[in-house]
Amino acid sequence: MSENITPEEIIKKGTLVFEKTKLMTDAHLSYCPGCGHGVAHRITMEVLEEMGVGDQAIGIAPVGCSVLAYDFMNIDMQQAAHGRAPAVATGIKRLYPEKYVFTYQGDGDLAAIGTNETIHACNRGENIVIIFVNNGIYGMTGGQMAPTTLEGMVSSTSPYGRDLGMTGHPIKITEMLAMLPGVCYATRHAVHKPGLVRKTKKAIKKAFENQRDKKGTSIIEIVSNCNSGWKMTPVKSNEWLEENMLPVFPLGDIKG
Amino acid sequence: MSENITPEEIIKKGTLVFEKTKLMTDAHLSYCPGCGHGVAHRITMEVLEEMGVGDQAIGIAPVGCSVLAYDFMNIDMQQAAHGRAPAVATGIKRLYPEKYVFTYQGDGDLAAIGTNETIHACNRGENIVIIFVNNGIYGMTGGQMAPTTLEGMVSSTSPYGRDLGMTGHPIKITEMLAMLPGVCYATRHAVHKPGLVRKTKKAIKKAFENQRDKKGTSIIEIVSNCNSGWKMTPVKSNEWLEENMLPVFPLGDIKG
Amino acid sequence: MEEIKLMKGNEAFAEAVIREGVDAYFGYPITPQSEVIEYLMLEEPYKRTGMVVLQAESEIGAIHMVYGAAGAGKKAVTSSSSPGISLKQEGISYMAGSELPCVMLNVVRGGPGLGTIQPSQADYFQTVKGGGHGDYKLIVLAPASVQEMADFVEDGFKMAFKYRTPVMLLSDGLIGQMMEKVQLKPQKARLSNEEIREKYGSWATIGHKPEERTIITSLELKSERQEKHNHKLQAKYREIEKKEVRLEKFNCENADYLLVAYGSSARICQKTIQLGKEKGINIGLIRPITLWPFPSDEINKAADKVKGVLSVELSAGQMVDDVRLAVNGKVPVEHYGRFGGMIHSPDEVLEALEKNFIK
Amino acid sequence: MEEIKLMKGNEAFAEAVIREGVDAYFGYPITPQSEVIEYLMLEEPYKRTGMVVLQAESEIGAIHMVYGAAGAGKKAVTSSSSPGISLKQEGISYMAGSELPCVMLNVVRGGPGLGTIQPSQADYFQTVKGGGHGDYKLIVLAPASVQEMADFVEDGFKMAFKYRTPVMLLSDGLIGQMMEKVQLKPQKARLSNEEIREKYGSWATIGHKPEERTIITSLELKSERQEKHNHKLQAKYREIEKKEVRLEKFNCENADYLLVAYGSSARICQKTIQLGKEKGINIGLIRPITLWPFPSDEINKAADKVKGVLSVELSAGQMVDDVRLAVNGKVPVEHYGRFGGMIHSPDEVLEALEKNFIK
Amino acid sequence: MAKIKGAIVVDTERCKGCNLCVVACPTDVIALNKLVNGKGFNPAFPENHGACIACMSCSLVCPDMCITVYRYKPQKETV
Amino acid sequence: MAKIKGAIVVDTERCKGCNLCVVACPTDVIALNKLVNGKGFNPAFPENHGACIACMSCSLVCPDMCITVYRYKPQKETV
Amino acid sequence: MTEEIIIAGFGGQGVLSMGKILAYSGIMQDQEVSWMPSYGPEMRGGTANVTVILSDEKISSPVLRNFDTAIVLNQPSMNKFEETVKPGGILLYDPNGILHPPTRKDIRIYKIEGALEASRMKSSKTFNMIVLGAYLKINPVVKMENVLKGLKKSLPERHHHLIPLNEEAIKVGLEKVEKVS
Amino acid sequence: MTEEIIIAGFGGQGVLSMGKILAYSGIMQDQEVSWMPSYGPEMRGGTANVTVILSDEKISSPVLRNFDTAIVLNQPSMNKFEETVKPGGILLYDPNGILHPPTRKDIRIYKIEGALEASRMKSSKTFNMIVLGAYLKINPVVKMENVLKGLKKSLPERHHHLIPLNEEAIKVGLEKVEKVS
Ligand SMILES: Cc1ncc(C[n+]2csc(CCOP(=O)(O)OP(=O)(O)O)c2C)c(N)n1
Ligand SMILES: Cc1ncc(C[n+]2csc(CCOP(=O)(O)OP(=O)(O)O)c2C)c(N)n1
Ligand code: SF4
Ligand code: SF4
Ligand code: SF4
Ligand code: SF4
Ligand code: SF4
Ligand code: SF4
Ligand SMILES: [Mg+2]
Ligand SMILES: [Mg+2]
Repeated sequence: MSENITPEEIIKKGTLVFEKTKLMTDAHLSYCPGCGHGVAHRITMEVLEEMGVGDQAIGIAPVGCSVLAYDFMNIDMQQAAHGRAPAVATGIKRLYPEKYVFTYQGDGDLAAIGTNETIHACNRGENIVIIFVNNGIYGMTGGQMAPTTLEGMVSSTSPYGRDLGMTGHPIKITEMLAMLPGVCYATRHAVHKPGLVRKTKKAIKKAFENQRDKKGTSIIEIVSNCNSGWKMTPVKSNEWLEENMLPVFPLGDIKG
Repeated sequence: MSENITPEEIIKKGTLVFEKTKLMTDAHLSYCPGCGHGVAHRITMEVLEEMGVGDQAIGIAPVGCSVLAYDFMNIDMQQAAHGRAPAVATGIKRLYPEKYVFTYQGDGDLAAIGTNETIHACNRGENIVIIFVNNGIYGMTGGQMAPTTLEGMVSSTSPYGRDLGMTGHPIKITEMLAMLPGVCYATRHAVHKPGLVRKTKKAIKKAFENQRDKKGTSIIEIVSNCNSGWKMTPVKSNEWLEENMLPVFPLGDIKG
Repeated sequence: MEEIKLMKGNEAFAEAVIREGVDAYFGYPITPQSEVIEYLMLEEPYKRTGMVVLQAESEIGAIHMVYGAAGAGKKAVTSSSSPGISLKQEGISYMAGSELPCVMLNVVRGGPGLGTIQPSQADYFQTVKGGGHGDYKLIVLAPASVQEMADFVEDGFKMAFKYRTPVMLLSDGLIGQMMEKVQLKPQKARLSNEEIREKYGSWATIGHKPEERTIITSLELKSERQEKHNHKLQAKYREIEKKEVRLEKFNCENADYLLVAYGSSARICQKTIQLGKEKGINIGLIRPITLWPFPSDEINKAADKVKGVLSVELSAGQMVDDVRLAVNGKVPVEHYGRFGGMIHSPDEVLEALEKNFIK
Repeated sequence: MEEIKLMKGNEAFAEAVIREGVDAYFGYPITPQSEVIEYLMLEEPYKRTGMVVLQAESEIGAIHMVYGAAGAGKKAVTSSSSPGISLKQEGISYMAGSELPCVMLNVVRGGPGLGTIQPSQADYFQTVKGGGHGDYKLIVLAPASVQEMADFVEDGFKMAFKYRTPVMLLSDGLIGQMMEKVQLKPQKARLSNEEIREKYGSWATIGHKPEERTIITSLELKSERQEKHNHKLQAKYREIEKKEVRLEKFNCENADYLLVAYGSSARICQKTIQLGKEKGINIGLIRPITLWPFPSDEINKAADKVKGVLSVELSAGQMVDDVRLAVNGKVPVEHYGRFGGMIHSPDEVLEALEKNFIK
Repeated sequence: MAKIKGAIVVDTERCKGCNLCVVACPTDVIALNKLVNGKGFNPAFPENHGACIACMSCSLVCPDMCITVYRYKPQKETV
Repeated sequence: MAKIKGAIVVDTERCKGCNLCVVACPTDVIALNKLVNGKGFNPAFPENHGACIACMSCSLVCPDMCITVYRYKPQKETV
Repeated sequence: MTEEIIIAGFGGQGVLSMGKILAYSGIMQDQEVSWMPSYGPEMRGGTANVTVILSDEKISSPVLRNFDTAIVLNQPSMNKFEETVKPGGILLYDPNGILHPPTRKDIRIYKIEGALEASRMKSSKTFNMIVLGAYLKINPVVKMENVLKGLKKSLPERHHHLIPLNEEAIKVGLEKVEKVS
Repeated sequence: MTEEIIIAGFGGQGVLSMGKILAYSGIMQDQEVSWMPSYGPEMRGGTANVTVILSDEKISSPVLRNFDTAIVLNQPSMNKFEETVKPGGILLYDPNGILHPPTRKDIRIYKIEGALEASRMKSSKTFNMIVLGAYLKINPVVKMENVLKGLKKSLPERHHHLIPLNEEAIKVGLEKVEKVS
């Protein structure tokens, strides 16, 4: 069948088909092993690289595990106060309508403390991209309950499982945002399997193209894991995600 | 035909069919002539009186023209910071689950600065009633644009008419809230005609009954006028409301 | 008295909150104080005492839930750390203006901005001078041990209800995160709604007939009346200044130099006194326990007998203003302190003292 | 120079903002300063200069929009009144921590809480000492006339960009609402994006290649580095204290008594000087124009020649702390002022002076 | 059939002359007074009182709770 | 048909041994090393390198961007 | 010369703009001026008033307790401001709606039938200019030419066609003002 | 007597709970104790350490720069804490993963093959107790009976069945600790 070429030879002679994008720095990510933030970072930067607009992009890091996104995304970035990234993005984008402005936010940041800023940026149809990493928990502060925490799910502030009667249902904020005319694109994805990573990247690309074409707000929700917060191995947490998160937060386009 | 009785005699001999409820104080309302807040106040108090729970009710006044609601509603009341009434109500209701707790809020209060508190109280399904008076403007501060201001509508901060491209569409917050499982009842009404007043009162009654029956959050949106802010006579403003507000904010039950 | 336990400051605070018979805790997670709500959730106080524990959507949500509960005569608590406390400033000003009692905890971290999560005392100005708008004061208690993180809950509520005013415990990441021995008070019963009606029914919104109804508000559009209300607040503050000053003195009798330090810095300074002794330098320490009301009189008196006063804080110099105001020019007053999350060591303090006043 | 106009303080501020070539205004309505955004909207500066004017969803939204714009090297402005400013405290601390330039306006009303919409100076502590968390300072300019409401926009931006630090104009309902003559500067051009890249590209997030990229942040998890950052801030603050103090003196040469007052209170006190003359009492007035950096040295010097110093504020006594710190015990320092929205009259001030130091 | 008759009492000092009751009244009972009240408003009054049918429309829409309504149902009636 | 072959290079110092690439690889190329790296993790390595088909699954799911993938498509092939 | 004036009435009577025209007139003759309104939640039943100061010197406090002149246009304002007129000062009022006329003996009291004259002129908008005319008759603090210049300045361009009407209204006021005591 | 100890290693090695047991043991023999952890964003690659002080007197500062004893369980901690041991003090370390063993001459250095012994005991959870045992052999700051009491106190009731295993681990540590220099 095929010629008997060694891996070493392939590395020398073959085509390079995948390597770290230059729009990610060389710094080692500060995330826990297997944390989905890494993939979400990478594909966002890959999209900007492929569009050739890395030097025209301004990213907003949230407060959450990805607060240090600016250490890893090799572009201009601002660190926003907890929940306020969409307001910060508004401030930038209104003054630089030609730049590519995006926020990168967790579920605590976007759907708890930052709900107001999120909704009103979307309602104004700010021409920005929101990358929303929903891991159903406050990762950075040690695994407290988020508004997106599932029913019965254990967290450090729901140690006996989230009780809907006491704290309400996991909020489907992306569905709510999709109702707003200012939002041109709302979609939910995941990054724990190769195929899903490819799809998510496509969605991110579409979002930035929307921005280029001045269509309004695009929101990409990425359902992700938090191994530390969920207290599972990375592999286990991805299985758990598939079985438990996805039924509540089904993947696919919600709008646009 | 009927006997020839004078009005004076009717007043003496007839049945009293309408008078100011005792749950409104005797103080003259501080609202502008014809302002819908007065009717909304009155029917809320009438419901509490009819249910016989005035002395078990705790109301939350917002920041807005109805900030002084506590001067007029003859029950225990707290004045909440701008937008925070649902949080204040949460604090009370969680500790007095048997009391009747409600917020009374304007559109600036509920749908601009207070969006976060509103959404999360509703998402938790706080067992409270929210009376939401949407007059499409910031009345108290002199008629600035609200998130609910209509397209092209003139306000002191949209002097050439609201420009959707610049400030987004009028937000339909009640529809958004209706998506939340914690909300058991979401409905939109008006009070500028006698029949509508009757219907709105019924809705308010249903809302308080929901609270009694521990069903979750009920929200009654009342589309109302702001003669001062709109710079129209009361009669004209009610006509304008009918023609312009209602197509965007159609009356009727949204949920429950 | 109960048995001795080993607890974190944050946990001791949380346990003391339950035992105080507090009705509700509302909070939002933030390092280095998330253990407060985590401990409460784990302990299920709603089973132990019926206490409500709710994770709010934000710090702003939390403070206004406290406002609601306090306005209804309940004992309510919130806690946070620096950025979260900044967000609560409007609410705190409202609580002070509406004269509502509550106990709040700030486990301070280094700022400004997102800063660092390490210990700091750089929120002194915000807490003691006025982070929110308008003329108001918070009673500020500064615990210096895990034991005090527990004890000041009761002390705080006593004052909060006596004066109908919010009380802040100003702690920091060091006191919040460290474990020490702590002896907890026995469980107090929560007040029943009838007891609340009895005690606070005259002002709290607990449901009344129209004739007796109560209103919680800080609004007064008529300036004459607003001024009157402000005078009432000021009179209350003068009374608190007269009655509630608390401090601790160490080695003050024959000291040549005086350190003034609170909370974790005061602990470090105690070791400096020892180091000083070893070097033949006689150092006293005044530790304000109440940062407001500030122990100005005692510091003023102490200043008569020393050659210099050093305000030692984990900040770029904030309390030093109050120390200077107290000393009023009698002797030089200087500031020393590491900040931005760094903690000075006892010998660094000694060195600073020597540099400022001796060498 | 342009022709003389009659304008409200708030309007003069807004017009000066346009003429300064400001890039963006973000704000949320609140009395007594809603005229700022109303004037801007009416003037359509997006047509005049391309300036962005956006009504935010809240004060918190507004300050973080300013953060974003400032972080991208733009001149951004926000304004509010007391409760709204309290809500901005976290954002302000972030701006200081991230070293971002901007000009903010607080048209103070009476507090605490919802208070009253009438003029007040009770946000001095919040503004000057630190409303937000952490060790930071705002440059604070206190306009005392409609003219200064306009002029300080330019002055503020000069300092804001020179030191990369937020600047606050501390005004009040009186200055904001009154009309006076004002002479406006001619229109400045807004900086082009190229000019911004040239001037601020080294720190502003305006889109860069990876090698040159810029980051705006106030986070530094390593305490050593956070402390270093704090030292950098403190060094900047020392420099500002050295270079930027501004004040105005009235009748100070041979005065027996000294008033210290800022903003609207300083205007009232000018009339008190006249009233004093009529009674044979020789009164001087120092009006701090910068509240931080505070004119401590000048006040200290002036204190050598007088028998007493009265700090006259529309508050229960806040700036008086800084006056006392400046005087450092040389002569008695007292406070006088109406508050809660009330305004003292010149004769009330005179009376207070007599009561404190003469009778 | 017994035709219901009605009468209203307007608290003229509360009234702000907004005219809403005037517009709401199906039988044109109400008008605004030419004279102003203590607040400077032209208050409503039952100009055409006899036409009142106690439908309460006026009182329902009155934001200031100025109107009290009485109803009279004749006891006996020839059909 | 020319069967595509592949090879990967793992940056073992970046690797956190999360095992996601191991699970993602359709041809079981990757395993975790028994020895820890400088960060204390057991890094991934191509244990069964010859099986690699350059599908990039591993590199796509690797959160730490440790894996570089090369592809080789034989030029000539007997059908 | 310093003239300290309070103008007070209902919202909608043109109190603030009358003050503004006065202030602008002062500017036209190179005086220092200040204009300080009462402000509050819109409408909701209060009175509106404005303090105007015209002076040859720099104005210190724009807020005053006592006035050289009070122009009073409704009863609540009468109740509040009659007593604030300095002895020897001026009180000018429109008797329409005034139930309790002023009683002080130590001040000069004038009246102007502003509402009446305005309705005669068939334009309620002229009301405040009639009152202004009355005031200028009693106390010509600003020259008529400067008033006209002030008018022009304070009116937006698109309203300049109304200037003649306003001028006429001022003249009516000049003529119709009456001394009461 | 005052003993100031730093225990440092990777998160997950049981550093904090080892400190806690030590502190509880001190309490059992009526000492003053303090336990001060490093704290930071969870995981994300840092080391964990805790300062434990046992003293017969009241403890002033819980934060120290120098220690009587350093118990070091990984290389980064070795880099950081070797130099913080007071002259004459103790450095105890687990050589597993240590590339650069300590070099100081003025302190007493011991090692314990904690990881190795734990894997021999077939329970990685015993690791920290083995190290604790080693430390107590070198410096018996707390009596064994108090350690057992401390263990009991610091473990939640539902884990009390693990006490015998822990006891055994401590004994292993007592036996296996070796003096290096
Ligand atoms: C005002 C404020 N409140 C709270 C915090 C503490 N805090 C930091 S991150 C975080 C939650 C992060 O959760 P999420 O947004 O879901 O991000 P993740 O870490 O899960 O990616 C919180 C509450 C803060 N830094 N600032
Ligand atoms: C924190 C804060 N921001 C702003 C304000 C000013 N303010 C008072 S009422 C109001 C808007 C009220 O509008 P709405 O809620 O629609 O009530 P309405 O007056 O129309 O009934 C605003 C912005 C305030 N008091 N507090
Ligand atoms: S704590 Fe959770 S979200 Fe944060 S880096 Fe670790 S796994 Fe990822
Ligand atoms: S301003 Fe508008 S909302 Fe407020 S009282 Fe007047 S009419 Fe009603
Ligand atoms: S009750 Fe009906 S008929 Fe009678 S006045 Fe009122 S609206 Fe008219
Ligand atoms: S509706 Fe009420 S306030 Fe309006 S005119 Fe009629 S009676 Fe008067
Ligand atoms: S490229 Fe595909 S086949 Fe090759 S190692 Fe990676 S996942 Fe396995
Ligand atoms: S996915 Fe990446 S980090 Fe995880 S084991 Fe594989 S190479 Fe290592
Ligand atoms: Mg999360
Ligand atoms: Mg409104």
